[in-house]
Amino acid sequence: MHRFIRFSILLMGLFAASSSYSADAALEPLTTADDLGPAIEQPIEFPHNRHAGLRNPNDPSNSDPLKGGMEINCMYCHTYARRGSVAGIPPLQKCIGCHQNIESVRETPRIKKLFEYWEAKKPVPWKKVHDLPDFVRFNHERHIKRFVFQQNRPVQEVCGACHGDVKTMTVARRQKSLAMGWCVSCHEKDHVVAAAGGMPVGSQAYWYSFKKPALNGAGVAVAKGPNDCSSCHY
Amino acid sequence: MSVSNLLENWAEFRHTHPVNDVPHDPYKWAMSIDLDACTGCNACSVACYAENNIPVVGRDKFQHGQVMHWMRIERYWPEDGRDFPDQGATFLPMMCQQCEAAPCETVCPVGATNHTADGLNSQAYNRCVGSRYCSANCPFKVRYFNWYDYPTTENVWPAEMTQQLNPDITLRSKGVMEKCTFCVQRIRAGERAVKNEGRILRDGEVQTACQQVCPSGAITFGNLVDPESKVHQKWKAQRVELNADEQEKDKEEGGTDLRGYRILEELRPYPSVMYMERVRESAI
Amino acid sequence: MIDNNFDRRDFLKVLGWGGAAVALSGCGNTSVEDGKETVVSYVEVAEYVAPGISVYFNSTCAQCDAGCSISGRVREGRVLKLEGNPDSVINRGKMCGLGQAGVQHHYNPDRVREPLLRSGDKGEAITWDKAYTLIAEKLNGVSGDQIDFLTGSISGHTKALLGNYLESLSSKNHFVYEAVSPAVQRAANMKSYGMEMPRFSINKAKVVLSFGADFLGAWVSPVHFSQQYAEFRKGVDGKRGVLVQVESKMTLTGANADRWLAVRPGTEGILAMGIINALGVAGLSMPSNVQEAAKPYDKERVSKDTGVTTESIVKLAAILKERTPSLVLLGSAAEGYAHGSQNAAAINLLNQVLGNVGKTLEASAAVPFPQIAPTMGNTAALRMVNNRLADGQTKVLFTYATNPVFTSPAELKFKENMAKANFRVAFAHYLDETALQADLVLPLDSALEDWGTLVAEYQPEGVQISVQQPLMEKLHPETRGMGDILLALIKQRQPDAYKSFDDYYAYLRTAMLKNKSEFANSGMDDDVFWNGVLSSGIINVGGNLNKLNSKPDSSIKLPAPAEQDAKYPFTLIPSVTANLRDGRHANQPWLQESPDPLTTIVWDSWVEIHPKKAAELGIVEGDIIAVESKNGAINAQAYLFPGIHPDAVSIPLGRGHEAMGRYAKGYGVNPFQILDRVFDEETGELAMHETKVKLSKVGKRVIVVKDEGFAGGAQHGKKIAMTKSSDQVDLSEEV
Amino acid sequence: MKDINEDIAWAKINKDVLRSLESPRKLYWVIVFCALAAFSIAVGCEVYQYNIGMGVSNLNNPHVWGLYIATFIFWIGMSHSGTLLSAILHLMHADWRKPIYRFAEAMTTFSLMTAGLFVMVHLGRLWQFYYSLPYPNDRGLWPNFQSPLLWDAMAIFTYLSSSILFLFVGMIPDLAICRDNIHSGWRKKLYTVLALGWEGTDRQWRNFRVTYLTIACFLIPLAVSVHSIVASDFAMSQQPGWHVTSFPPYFVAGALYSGCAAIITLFIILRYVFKFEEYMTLPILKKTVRLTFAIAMVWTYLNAVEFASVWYSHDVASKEVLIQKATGPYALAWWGMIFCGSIVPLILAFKRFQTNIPVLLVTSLLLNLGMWLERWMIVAPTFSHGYYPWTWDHDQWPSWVQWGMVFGSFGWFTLLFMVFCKVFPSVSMYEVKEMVYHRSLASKKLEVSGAQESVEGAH
Repeated sequence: MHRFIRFSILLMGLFAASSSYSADAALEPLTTADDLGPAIEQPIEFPHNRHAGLRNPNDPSNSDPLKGGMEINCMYCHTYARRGSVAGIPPLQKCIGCHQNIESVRETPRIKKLFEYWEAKKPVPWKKVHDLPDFVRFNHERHIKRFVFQQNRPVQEVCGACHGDVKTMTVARRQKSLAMGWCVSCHEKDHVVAAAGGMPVGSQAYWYSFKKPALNGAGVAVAKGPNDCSSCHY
Repeated sequence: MSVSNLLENWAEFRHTHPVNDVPHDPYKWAMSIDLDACTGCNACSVACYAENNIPVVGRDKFQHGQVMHWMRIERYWPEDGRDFPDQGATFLPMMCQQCEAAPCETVCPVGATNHTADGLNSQAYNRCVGSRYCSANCPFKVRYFNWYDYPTTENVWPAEMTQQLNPDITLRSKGVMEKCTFCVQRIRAGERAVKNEGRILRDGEVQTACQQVCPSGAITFGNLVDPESKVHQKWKAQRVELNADEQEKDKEEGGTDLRGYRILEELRPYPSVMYMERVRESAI
Repeated sequence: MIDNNFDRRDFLKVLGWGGAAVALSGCGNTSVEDGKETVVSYVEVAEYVAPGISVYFNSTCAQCDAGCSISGRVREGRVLKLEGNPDSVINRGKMCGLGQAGVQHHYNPDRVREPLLRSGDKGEAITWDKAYTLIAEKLNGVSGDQIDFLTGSISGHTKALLGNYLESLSSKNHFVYEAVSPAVQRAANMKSYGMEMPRFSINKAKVVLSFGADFLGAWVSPVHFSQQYAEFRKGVDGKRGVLVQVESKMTLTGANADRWLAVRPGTEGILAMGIINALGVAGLSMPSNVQEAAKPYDKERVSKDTGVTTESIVKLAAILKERTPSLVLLGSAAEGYAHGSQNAAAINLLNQVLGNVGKTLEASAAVPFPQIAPTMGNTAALRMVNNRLADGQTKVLFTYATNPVFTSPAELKFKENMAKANFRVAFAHYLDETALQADLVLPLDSALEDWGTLVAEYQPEGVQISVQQPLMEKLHPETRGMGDILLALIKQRQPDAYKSFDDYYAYLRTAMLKNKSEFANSGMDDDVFWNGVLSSGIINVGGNLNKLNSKPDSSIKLPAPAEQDAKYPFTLIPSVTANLRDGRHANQPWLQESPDPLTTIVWDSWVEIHPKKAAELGIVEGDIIAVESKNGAINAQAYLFPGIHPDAVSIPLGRGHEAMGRYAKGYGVNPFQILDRVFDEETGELAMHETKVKLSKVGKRVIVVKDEGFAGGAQHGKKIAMTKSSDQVDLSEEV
Repeated sequence: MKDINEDIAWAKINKDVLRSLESPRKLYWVIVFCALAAFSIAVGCEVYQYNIGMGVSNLNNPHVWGLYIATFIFWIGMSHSGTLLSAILHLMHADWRKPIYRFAEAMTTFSLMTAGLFVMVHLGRLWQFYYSLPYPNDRGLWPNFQSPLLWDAMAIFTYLSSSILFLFVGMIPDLAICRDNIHSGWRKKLYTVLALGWEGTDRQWRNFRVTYLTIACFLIPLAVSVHSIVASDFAMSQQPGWHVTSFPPYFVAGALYSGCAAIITLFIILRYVFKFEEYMTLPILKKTVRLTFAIAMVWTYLNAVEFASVWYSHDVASKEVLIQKATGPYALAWWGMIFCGSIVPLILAFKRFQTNIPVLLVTSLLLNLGMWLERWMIVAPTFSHGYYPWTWDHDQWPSWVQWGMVFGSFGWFTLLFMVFCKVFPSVSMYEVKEMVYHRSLASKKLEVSGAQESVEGAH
């Protein structure tokens, strides 16, 4: 009799503990192991590495595609990221703007294709690589403003937090799970509010949805991201 | 989220109407509707359809009471038993009252509807399982359920009309509950914009679709905790308290010349919408 | 190599069809999905156009003639929503439901998409060139006075161009027809005030006495008046305005009145005289001739004739005398009788007696450019065209922005007469009843894809020319703007005169620039000026005021109220609802589904009967009633409505289409069909309220599809919609 | 007349009961077929509703709940009888329950399974039902622990699992008998596995009794709590006509009531179908009937209490709902409930009817109808007459889809039950033996003490 009861209590305790633990374990840290999305075929196989990749010191002229990139800022092309909810694909105009002056690669198949589109005045039908469900309202502007401008972090690091190290890829490919738990894991962390060299901000009180910044152990003002359902779902 | 985490955040997760030591800050969205100005023209209702991707259900479904109008205009006749309603009718725009202690929130099994810190009664469509308990427990019956998969229903949004849909809002599919959100998409956009400037929204920077369109300006929407805001001043002038369940108006002494009241206040849902009585001329 | 000054239309290109598709999958999918959709991307783009960011363009609402200026929300090249343009003096950033439904007119799935030529009883698609040449063929050999243009109210440069075209055809037969229009009033106003449409300052009045003018619903310029009404309620100096509505069927305005007086149909004029009489009794000084004219209308007699109690007449007179200035409005309800003009005259006389002329009723400004000034329609025009068609004087008939087959009484036999013309061209958005009768249907652009200008008849201050510009690229490549079509047609006649304009846009721009000096300082650079016009969407011109005359004319001959016809005991009141008006917008689902404010009925027609009368006849809600006049019967569901005179029944206009599209066809009935052929004696306008009908149950009962529940308009003691008497409130304390 | 004839040979008992497991008669197949047909209707309806949307059920705003919830409560109610007979009476040592508790217990399990289906069917997004369970997930979300619906889900799961356990444990000795008496085929394998190597040793008997007792004790509060929680779905809401303090006891009483009625029905059917006259005897039936009558009166009383408390309260809205129930569109159903629930049971008060099979059959069916109506009358009228007059009573008559599923659920229940009766002994053999033995002892004036051992030695 008693044994029976003790046993059942033990079982319940075990369940509570294990589920609680596993739930905790389900929370991934900010920088996660990559969770690769499918490789996606694009109309033009755009080489991110060539554009955003680091320069090759031994090759100042930067002639050889295989050796290095141009270190172009992400937001030079994805210019809407700091202005709107979507980062946006640059208008064809922009690609041509540079490439009409780069004779060296003018005859390569990709660039030929590019110019075909341009002459036909048809937008390139790029495929979405990071496509969130329609009930999720992710806003690029806020994240860029928050981490690039206000906290003065390098652009590629900030973008990379969600998009992975794009400068090493050719065609971009999803690197992170982008599942809700993954977003939350970051929103629940304390982030430094403002860093040296960062854009000065007004009254801190109103910066983070209804959670006033607090001082962390080191005496630096830190704050969490918004956590209302209706911040992202409406 | 572990049990420990759950316990930590429970209060926040279950944020209900503020007790005096924890007031809303910096926002508490509220409304004031002047029935004396409202002409019942239905412009607000149409604006709501346009802004919030509300499906037009058609004759048969309307007949079955499956209409989706988040904002409905109710028409009440004077009950004085005369032959003619010779004092006209009274029109009442009725939408989700964004109650501070919302009866719908406590009963939702999955917490799909819960209270945001800025005093909205939010509805996470993708969390909803469609138990419809919230609607069952709503005193105002202002929650609307997607009885069909309207986006794919014939003649609701023919191909051409899909282009009109507002991309800022989720299109609700079969089996989820929906309701007036105080145009949360506009509020959030506004908040984002001013966050970049490190300030809070000023009065009038965010308008709900219904307020924006109302030809007679009967609807006032704004931030109740901002003393500058119209809505704050109106509530103040009518001496309506957000956290009270009986207002000056209902008390014997004073308050007799006030017009502000909240509907079904005696049930203590603490609605965020104040109505102002329609006035009728006594001299004629 | 890239030219950055590309055509403005370029960035109105529709993008992100994916966007729509995305939206449709709603919250169905629950996981991240990659590589399924295409990203919105541009070829070239203006710096201020970015995906995910809305741009607002000002244009003009074409849903009615009030000329509200709108501001359309455009995103990824798609117009999403219409909002009011705050700078417009007409609507000051506000809108009505009808106006907002304009997007559904634009995106309507039932629009005509290419020119259709009748073959048998079907239309076959043809090219525009073919259409134009066809018109040219049909026109040559036809003399000018055999060519008729039947249009709705028209203004702006379209009107100018149309005028030129008619000239080139040496035809003078431009008939402007509106089924629902205050035409009698215009004539009466001309007589009493010296102008057709003076300015009514409701906000300045302390008392507004309206004889069936539904200025909050469908009368003249409702959005503007609604705003004035709001101010009027707040009061001039804390003293809340009083609204008294006199009519036989309660309109939306009547429902908002402090006192609603149910007057026996047709006796509005008598009541007006009665009030003048009462005012005289109360000691208001007035010209002797007026006193004379009003003498026979002592309150007992008036009360007997009109059914309004002597007490209310006295009270009304008292408050009118005490609270000045007041304003007396005259609406369609008073006009729609054989003696409509007389009613109107009497009511205007009351205004003059009260000395409102010049105070709350002020002179309106004249449009400086007659060629673009509005020509407002009336029903007399229809009558004329109909006669011409009947005697075969018309060989070629053009119809534009009007649907006479639907809106004319069956007794006029317009449909049959129309068939007598050799060639019938319809400029149409939908295949409506009239378009179906045409030989050639030319598909028009929607108001949101077309250029144009609109000048409203009612101008609250100065003259506002509202500019209409495309908010997005054409939805259907084969539609054309009315302007472009007219231009093409004119070029057929006078190729050289117009060869400088390659499209209507060019014409419009040039025309505007020609009068630049009128609008702005002439020194201004053309492009600067033009861009200014486009961005503001409106041009305000001073315009000099018309001469307001306030000489009371007391020669009024009001007939005694008509005896009840034993065979047709009821007066049929075809009511005009704010949403559907004369039915041209019936195919816009938002309007069909937004409940009628007073009955909350949707998607259908109904017969309003006073509960007392219904009880006598044993009619209950939902009974299908046959409403029969001398000219036929229509069946509709009964709705017991307290706000109607027991001698009258009312059916709303606008529904009962047999064509037009999926949202209009087969919903409700069309009261136009059974109207009696009675005309106003002076103006020859169709007397809309003179139809006498009888009711009979057909023995069927349906569930009335309406928003209102079982409890109807009752609150069962719950404090929901509360009211207060004005002596218990102090508006001055309010903010 | 005796509850049971105490000189039945134990071998005969085995024989008779085992006979019920042998190849079925035609009637059995007929019943199974009908049940199957009915259930497939329900499946059809659900498939249709799942694809088209909840709208086809004719539910609307504000009538968001309908027959699904009503029938759900009905089936939950049914389940209580089993627990009453097997657990409560077990603790009370009312040994006349012994021949009939087995199928009552089965009834409990199966009606719970049926009720569970209705919860699912009712959901707008059935495919997301798991959101309402507290399971670790990467979103880091929990269900809302404030919601009575959540308590419901948990209570029902617990109740279901434990009553299955109870049913199974109670069957072990009988399964052993089956195992020993059947020599081949899948049944042999099945029983061998399920009998858990039962030998009937003293130790096994001792543990068996402890376990059985424990589960019984555990089950009783559970049974009460389950229906109290179902009641709080309504009582915890704010709506007029639902927000009633006396709902939990009222629901529990109703549950026992409908359960007993169902037992009488099944008692009569089994008795006829399996020829259990000797075990399911009339005196036992009589006792059940009396019990039912008693509970019926309790229910009637609680009903009266509810009306009274509404009537004399100042809650106008609830009063209106009550009036509208009696006079409004639901009047027929409501008076039907009063009639079937409170008037009809009076028949059971008469001795001559207490053993009259046909009368009892009809009566018990009427009682169940009444109880089903009661549940509907709890759910529906509040919607058509809530706090907000504007929304009163749009058209809300359930569509054929709803009716189809309600109808089908009976098929599903019958199906499960019939299968059970053929696979497992629906009368508890070892307990009947006990009963017979005790009775004989009692009549032979022997002291019970010695008897105990010999009983345990029985196998």
